[in-house]
Amino acid sequence: MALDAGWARRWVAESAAAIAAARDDLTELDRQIGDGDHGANLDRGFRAVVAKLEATPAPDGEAEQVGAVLKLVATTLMSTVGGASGPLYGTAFLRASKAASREALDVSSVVALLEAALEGIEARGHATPGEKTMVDAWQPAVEAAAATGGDDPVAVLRAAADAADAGSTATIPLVATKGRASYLGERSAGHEDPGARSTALLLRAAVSAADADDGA
Amino acid sequence: MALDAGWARRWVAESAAAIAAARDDLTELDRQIGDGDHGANLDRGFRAVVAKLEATPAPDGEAEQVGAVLKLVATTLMSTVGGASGPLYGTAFLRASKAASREALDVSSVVALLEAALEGIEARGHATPGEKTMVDAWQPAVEAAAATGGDDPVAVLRAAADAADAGSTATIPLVATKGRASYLGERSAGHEDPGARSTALLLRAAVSAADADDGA
Amino acid sequence: MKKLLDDPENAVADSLAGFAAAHADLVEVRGLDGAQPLFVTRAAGAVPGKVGLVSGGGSGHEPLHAGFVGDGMLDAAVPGAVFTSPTPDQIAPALQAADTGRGVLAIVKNYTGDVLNFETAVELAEAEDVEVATVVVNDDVAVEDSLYTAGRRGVAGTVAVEKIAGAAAARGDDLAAVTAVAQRVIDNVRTMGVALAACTVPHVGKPSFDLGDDEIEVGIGIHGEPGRHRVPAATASEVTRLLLEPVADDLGLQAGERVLLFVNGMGGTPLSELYVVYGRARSLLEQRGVTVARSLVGDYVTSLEMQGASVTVLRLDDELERLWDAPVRTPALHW
Amino acid sequence: MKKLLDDPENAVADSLAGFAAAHADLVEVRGLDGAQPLFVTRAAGAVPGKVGLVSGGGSGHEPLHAGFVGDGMLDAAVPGAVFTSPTPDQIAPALQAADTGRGVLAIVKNYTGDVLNFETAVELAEAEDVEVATVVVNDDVAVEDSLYTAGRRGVAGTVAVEKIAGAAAARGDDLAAVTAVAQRVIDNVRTMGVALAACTVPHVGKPSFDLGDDEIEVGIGIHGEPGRHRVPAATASEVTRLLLEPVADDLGLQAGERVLLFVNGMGGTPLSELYVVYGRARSLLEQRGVTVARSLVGDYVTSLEMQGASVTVLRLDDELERLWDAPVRTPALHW
Ligand SMILES: Nc1ncnc2c1ncn2[C@@H]1O[C@H](COP(=O)(O)OP(=O)(O)O)[C@@H](O)[C@H]1O
Ligand SMILES: Nc1ncnc2c1ncn2[C@@H]1O[C@H](COP(=O)(O)OP(=O)(O)O)[C@@H](O)[C@H]1O
Ligand SMILES: [Mg+2]
Ligand SMILES: [Mg+2]
Ligand SMILES: [Mg+2]
Ligand SMILES: [Mg+2]
Repeated sequence: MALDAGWARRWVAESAAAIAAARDDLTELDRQIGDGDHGANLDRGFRAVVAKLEATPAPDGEAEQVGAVLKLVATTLMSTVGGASGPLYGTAFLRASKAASREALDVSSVVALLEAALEGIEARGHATPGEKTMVDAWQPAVEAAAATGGDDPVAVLRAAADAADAGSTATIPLVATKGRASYLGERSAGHEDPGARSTALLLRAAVSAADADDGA
Repeated sequence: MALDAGWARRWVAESAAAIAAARDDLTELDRQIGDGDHGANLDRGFRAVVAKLEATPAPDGEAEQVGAVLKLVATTLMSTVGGASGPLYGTAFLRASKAASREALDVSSVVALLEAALEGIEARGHATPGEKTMVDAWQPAVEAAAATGGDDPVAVLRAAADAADAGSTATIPLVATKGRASYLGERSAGHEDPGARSTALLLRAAVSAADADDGA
Repeated sequence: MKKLLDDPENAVADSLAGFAAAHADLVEVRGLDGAQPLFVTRAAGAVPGKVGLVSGGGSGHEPLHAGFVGDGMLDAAVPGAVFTSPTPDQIAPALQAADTGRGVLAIVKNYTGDVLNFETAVELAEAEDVEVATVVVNDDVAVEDSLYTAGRRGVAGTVAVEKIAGAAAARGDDLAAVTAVAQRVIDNVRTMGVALAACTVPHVGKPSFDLGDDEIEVGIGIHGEPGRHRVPAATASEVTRLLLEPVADDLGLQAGERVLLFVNGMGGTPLSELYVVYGRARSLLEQRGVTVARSLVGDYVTSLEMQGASVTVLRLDDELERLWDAPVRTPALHW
Repeated sequence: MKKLLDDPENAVADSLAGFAAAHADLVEVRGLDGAQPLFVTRAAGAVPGKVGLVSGGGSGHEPLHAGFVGDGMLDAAVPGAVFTSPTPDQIAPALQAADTGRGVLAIVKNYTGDVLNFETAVELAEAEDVEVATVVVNDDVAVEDSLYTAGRRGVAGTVAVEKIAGAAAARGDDLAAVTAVAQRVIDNVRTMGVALAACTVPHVGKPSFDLGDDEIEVGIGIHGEPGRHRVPAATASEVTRLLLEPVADDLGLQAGERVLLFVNGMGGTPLSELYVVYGRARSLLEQRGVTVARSLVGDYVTSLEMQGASVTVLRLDDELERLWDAPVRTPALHW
């Protein structure tokens, strides 16, 4: 299966479905250490992205670039999510779109896409690993992706998703020093970071989007 | 035992104690069909009356009149209770004090005292029997008192207290057409009127005050 | 019960002490020491040559009435215990303090307790040669008005009576004229309220009524009394209709008329929700061809921390509109 | 959850529609149809020759910010979803609308979301040749300020920043001067808040945190976030001390200084209780030899229907006092 624009569109659809399904769980995580809106924020954003993509069909005749899809994701998230996660995911997808201005992604461009996303978040949020933010899911994902090797880009995605998942779980004991959860100080420990969890869901959706293609 | 000024002062003390003990019950009755303050209103008032009486000892040398004590009760209730019951009880005691301007009450002056109190309430509150107010305790009390006969004024008081008690209980099925409970319309039925209940308590306290003297 | 109070029995005095300190430029609170009767006057005292305006009633409805003492509105306010009318020995000196020789209008909400205590106080003041006229506000359409009941309650419409009568007094009207304009407001104002959750009187310590998780109480008063009926929780549109229709019907509003629309919060409802109700009520009025010419939205006549709101409509004419617009400078109303 | 709302997802727009209708003389709400970005401006538009003032943030804090649009205060306000900062595509056009050539000051509360979205919007507006300066309000002493955290939150002190910067802009100050005075307010204002009961975000449907019947949450923010610590319910005097002392200490208040004391309700607390807290806070300040020269008491920066309050102290000087006193004419602040 190719990680092409069709995959990117399926990624969006799978993401929207995953976020909608996890909306209440994400909200509950954010209720514990934030303000309880992360699920609603992302759900609003990804529903808007789906609508936007439906209204923007692939160009007739010429092949659509992966980056073109991701750029639409970026601008739509930026203008509909709000909160901290809106500009952060927006920047992540914007940088990723630049790294993905091609018709299909190979192993190295998957790694580059993930790296660009992480760099975008770190730059925008002035965050570093260990601060109990979405960076703690993106950073191990990038590391795992880079370490995968081989020539199967989906395997790279899968390694990234697995690592993001583990990274998100690993935020539980951390004390937050960035974002709203930092206001709680020590009381933030013992809860999973909602942004890290949503990151894990989005990367898992990227894998499902590729697998769905596989099965078809 | 004589129903003299000493009795009147004990009546006040017994009333204050009875109201304090029933404060929460009266409040609960008023919460059901009014605004939940009847217990607090009367408790505030009778505590003030007790303080006022302590600060106003019986006149040296000459005998104190029953009416003088009742007048102090009237003015103090009027200036401390507020709400509907303040002016109503205030007027009741004011009229009663006029009917009791003597050193000790005989049967006919007990009846006159109760009649004056009832008339005061009816005049002030424009209320008639059957409207689910304190009138429904005072009115049977007056009737029973007038019907008692004999020459024991305490027996008259006791008959009045018994009738007030029964009269208060008999307010339960009534639909209120006066006072705050009238706002509830049909929903006021099924609850005892708090002012009728406090009337029964006050008349019962008058009997205890006489009995206490008896025992002493 | 959790409240930001010290001794619940002292709640009214403690609150008024803070109020007096915060608004010392506008008001003065007399009798806080307990040695004298408790009431609130303007900081600068009564205005010579002006008809005095006094209102009062139980506490727990803040900013009513003390928050409306000042230029263009009340000269004095008399606060009772929470939800309990004040006593004649508080009211009478307030009436006297408001008098500068042109008489005083007493604005009384229609509750047995308020009416009786004011009645007595007026007698006392008249004995001191103060001329007093009284109007009784009874705007609550939730209660049936009949010769054989205590009649309708006075609720949020009181603000309009106090504002407009205050403006009439400020422009120099005599007692008869101020009384007439106050009565004209009373005749043309109606209100209906709803509670989503009850309130808790400090010295009682438990909610004034019990309401299920998906019930609301329609036709409530402002003393935590239960309402006329209990209905399932509903949308703002549905609830607003339940409030607005009886108000408009009772007023007999006709297409082409102009009104003041006042959505009042009961204390525990966010301003944002009051604006939703306002928007819905306005649409319903517009559907009837009625023009909303003036508006007021906020917590003005509350019931402690009760969650809920009331909708008030006042039929306007040119004069009432001018008097409503006249300058006012009080702690709670200012323009 | 019982609220006076229709569709919870439309709560913000529904409320703003009512707000726009009720205050059409003062404000205009753009984008209610959803076709354009949503923001609030003055009815009469930006004032030529005046520095523009724009603020914004999540909804649910009403009357903040939209209630402060008008003469002497903001030129535009940008409301996000409930407790969620607005997006750059709303903020950027609001900045443009507020600009008449002398530049715009953006007043941002210190939350990651607000800061990031405003940052992006400022870039967009600058690309359209609007000169924008930004100040970040961070008055909440409940949060430790450190280089390694998101820093202190912006809470009730925002009202003072908007009022005083608004007055500076109104008297003709240039962008640098308005920015400097806003920053001076920020440097001299501190707040701390307490919750007695949490609030419920409409589209979430359950309380933002769970609090026992005899616990209170000290050091809360205005987004229903849990606070720094939970303590047993206490009297107003004790609670006020917990709020006032850290505020005064952090400001380093000295005897002889003059301050503005602002007691802010979180939405579900009766005004009467706010006055009790005000009285206690004022006494504590006076014990320190500090003079309370100006006061504000009421619900200005709320957290939906949260029960609770915050205490804000602003160190005054002659100029800040004059700017605070300058006329203001907005839906929520008027003198
Ligand atoms: N400075 C930051 N850098 C990286 N991620 C951050 C930062 N601040 C917050 N986040 C992420 O954003 C998530 C919260 O997003 P969301 O709830 O949508 O926004 P808000 O906190 O404004 O309500 C957090 O769980 C965290 O993962
Ligand atoms: N018009 C009236 N005539 C006689 N009694 C009345 C009248 N109105 C009220 N009451 C009595 O007053 C009682 C309520 O007193 P209280 O609760 O102290 O005052 P409020 O109703 O002002 O809160 C009622 O239970 C009733 O017995
Ligand atoms: Mg959040
Ligand atoms: Mg009562
Ligand atoms: Mg009462
Ligand atoms: Mg948020």
